[in-house]
Amino acid sequence: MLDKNGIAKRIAQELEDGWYVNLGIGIPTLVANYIPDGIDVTFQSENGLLGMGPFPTEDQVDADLINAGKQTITTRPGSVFFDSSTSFGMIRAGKVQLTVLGAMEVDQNGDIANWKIPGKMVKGMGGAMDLVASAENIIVAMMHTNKAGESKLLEKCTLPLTGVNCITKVVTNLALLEVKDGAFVLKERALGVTVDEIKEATAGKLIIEGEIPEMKL
Amino acid sequence: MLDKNGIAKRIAQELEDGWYVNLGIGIPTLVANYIPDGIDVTFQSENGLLGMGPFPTEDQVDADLINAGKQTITTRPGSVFFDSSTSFGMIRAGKVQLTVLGAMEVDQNGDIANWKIPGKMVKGMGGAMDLVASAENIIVAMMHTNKAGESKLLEKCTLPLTGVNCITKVVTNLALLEVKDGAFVLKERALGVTVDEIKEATAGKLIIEGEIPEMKL
Amino acid sequence: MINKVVANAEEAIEGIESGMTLMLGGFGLCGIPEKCIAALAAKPEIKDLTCISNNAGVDDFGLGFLLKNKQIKKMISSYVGENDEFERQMLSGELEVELTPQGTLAEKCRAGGAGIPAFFTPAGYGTEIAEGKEVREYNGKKYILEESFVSDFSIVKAWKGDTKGNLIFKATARNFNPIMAMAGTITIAEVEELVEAGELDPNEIHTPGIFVHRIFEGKNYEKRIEQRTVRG
Amino acid sequence: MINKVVANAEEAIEGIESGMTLMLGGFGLCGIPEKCIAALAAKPEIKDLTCISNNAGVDDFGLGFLLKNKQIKKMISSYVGENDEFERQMLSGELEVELTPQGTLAEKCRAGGAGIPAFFTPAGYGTEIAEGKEVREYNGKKYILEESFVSDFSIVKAWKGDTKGNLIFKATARNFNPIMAMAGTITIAEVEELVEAGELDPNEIHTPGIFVHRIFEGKNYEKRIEQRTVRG
Repeated sequence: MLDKNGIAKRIAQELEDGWYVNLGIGIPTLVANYIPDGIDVTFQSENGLLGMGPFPTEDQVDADLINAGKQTITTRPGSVFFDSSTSFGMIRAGKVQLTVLGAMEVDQNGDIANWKIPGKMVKGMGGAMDLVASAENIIVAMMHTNKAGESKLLEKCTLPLTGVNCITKVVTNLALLEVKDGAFVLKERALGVTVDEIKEATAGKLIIEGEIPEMKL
Repeated sequence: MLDKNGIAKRIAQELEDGWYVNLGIGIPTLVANYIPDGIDVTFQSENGLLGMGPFPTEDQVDADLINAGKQTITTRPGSVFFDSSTSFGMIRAGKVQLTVLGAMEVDQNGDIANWKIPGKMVKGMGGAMDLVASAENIIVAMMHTNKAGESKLLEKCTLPLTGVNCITKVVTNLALLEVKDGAFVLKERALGVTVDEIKEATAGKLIIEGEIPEMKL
Repeated sequence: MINKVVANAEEAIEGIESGMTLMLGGFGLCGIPEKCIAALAAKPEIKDLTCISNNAGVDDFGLGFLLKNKQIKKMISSYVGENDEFERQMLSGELEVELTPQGTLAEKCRAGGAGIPAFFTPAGYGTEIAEGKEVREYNGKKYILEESFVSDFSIVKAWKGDTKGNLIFKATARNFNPIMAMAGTITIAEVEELVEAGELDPNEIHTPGIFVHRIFEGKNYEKRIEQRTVRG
Repeated sequence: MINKVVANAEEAIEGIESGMTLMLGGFGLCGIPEKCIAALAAKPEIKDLTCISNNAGVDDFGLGFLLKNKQIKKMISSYVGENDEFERQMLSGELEVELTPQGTLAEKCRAGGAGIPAFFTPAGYGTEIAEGKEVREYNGKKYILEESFVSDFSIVKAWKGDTKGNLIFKATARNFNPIMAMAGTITIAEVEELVEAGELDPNEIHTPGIFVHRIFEGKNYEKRIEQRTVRG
């Protein structure tokens, strides 16, 4: 079973040299801590920055330099600032190679729900709807089940959708799955997790072909 | 009767302090030479400049600094460069207060034709269609008649249109006319030109109300 | 000669009336026009405002001041957390909220400021955002038709500006400011440093002065940080 | 590690094939990618190109080289004068020409590069440009629906660039370059000065490097002037 850092670490293995990547708030943010050696990845922050660096030291803090989570940050050499329409221009045009997002639910058709729970205070979708409607490569990082122990990998999302047919992969505390042809295809098990446990925790259609290897972190 | 400089001079009297102005190629360009004292006008060049100045001296010539007529130019203090989409953004959004254009024909509905003669080599509309479709205040600067002596102020344009219902004023070698409610309204006569001469040279509906004053240049 | 320079925020906001639509730049509290917001809060008789702003401030800063005064009738935003008074007014029905995907919000401002009344975007297709909107397919992908925004007043904050209204923004404080500046019937810019025309490099200006109608230098910017995050 | 820097124009244009759609920056001869155009002209086997460019060069410079070689099947431009060979090929039917209002051309590139497949614009309403296009009224004004452009390769010219592909343009040589850079499936940038990542101020960059896939420094730019106009 993986913790949040483990999920981030596994997703980081998907990164390829030269990619531009947008990381959502929560677990996705942690991915930046595990970039494999020898590859160069540029992080996009949709509030108007390419080339996001780590958090600042006390004396580097600049109120005019924040990420999409409104946290103070720094830049890396070769970074660039731009306005919000240019930022979402590059997102919509598919220039960002990978988007990593959290989710409340995903389903076997690649639909995702992560912005609204009816009856609860709705804070808004921020840039999530633009990101999921635009990116060709979207990985969801989340726990396999919710606090009540119910599966978050469904046949059909029950919550209001953020986007449709858009999720390509899901990495949870239990497994790595691809979303393909109306099903979750199990690709890897987390350390010490059995296929039966994953079956148990997955409500949507699950495809298990051959031996499922354990993740290497 | 006015020459080209006279037409430009009369149009320059229409300028108001603080206006942004786009001048087309030909007679309109001359308007920049007659800005009334005490007012500040900023010229927009649709290839990406606000704050166009006069032609350069030999040693100021810069291949990277041209106007929409592809002539080398200079800038004034407070000028700014931008890309072509921003340039036409400000034009379409109506931020340019006055556009001055040449024309082959205009008609009493405010339609204008100035880009194409069937059967002749067509060079293109450049930015003219965007300008006439966008500006709220468009003055046409042209000769009242063509080389064959035929009126260029028509009931209906015969040449392919550049834009419809868009011309607000016409200044010719003979007169200043407003285009209003489907007619040319005669406002001023050029020096030494009679109302009858203007009537004679105007094919479209012409409205003459009261005494028509002579232009003051 | 026409002078775009005004003395202060009070003078800059003259003409803003109840019922108007305002655009306000900023992302979270970064790059917000804090002087003009304070000046508006000092005139609680200006009410029923529709505010287009990516966020709605916090309880005791930014648009939170206007919310506390109940000067805002409707917010058009992409994300509105971090504000208890906002939540209270929204749940009680006092405040109307129109949530818009962030990229669509940005494009609606940019399009409005570029004379484009409507455009197709993929964001929100298949979701409740698309309800009642026209759907069209291009190259096998579905898009929805969105209409653009213009404001009665756009209020932006820049780092440097000149007397012609040209603006330069700093770092991520740029965000929505340039595109909202484009979309204002009247655009007000407050800047940290106001210089004479000619002192800014024409190649380095982010917002051409043609989009800016009033400008002033604000003093003592607080620039509050919402999530001060540092490493050890 | 991935390296966007290529040695020269020959290397930069690798992969451009007959039948492709290219965008080429520049206004007249100002800001055109003269090195890449020369490299393309040196490969006359690349034919049937569709070129999106505001203008079509002159007889002996810029796109005129490709026209002379009959490498261009179709031009999409707003203004195509100043070129005898162009006129000859167009009148004889060898060359197809699609004339587009300049602002619409610019917006089609910008929209394509921003993932917006179509938009409404007033330019050309009531003219032959609007024939067959959808008309819609917004706020009492008529607009036509235009579809955006993307290219197989966009070729742009900048003043300065860095190894990450970030670009800065000079004066009015900016023109169509930044928006065409956005709309390229592959975008090639030739620059007068190439520096290391980190040497350009991130606040002063016009084109973010994400839009640029290949970059090189060109030597000895001719920068021909079309209308050298001086005052006494």
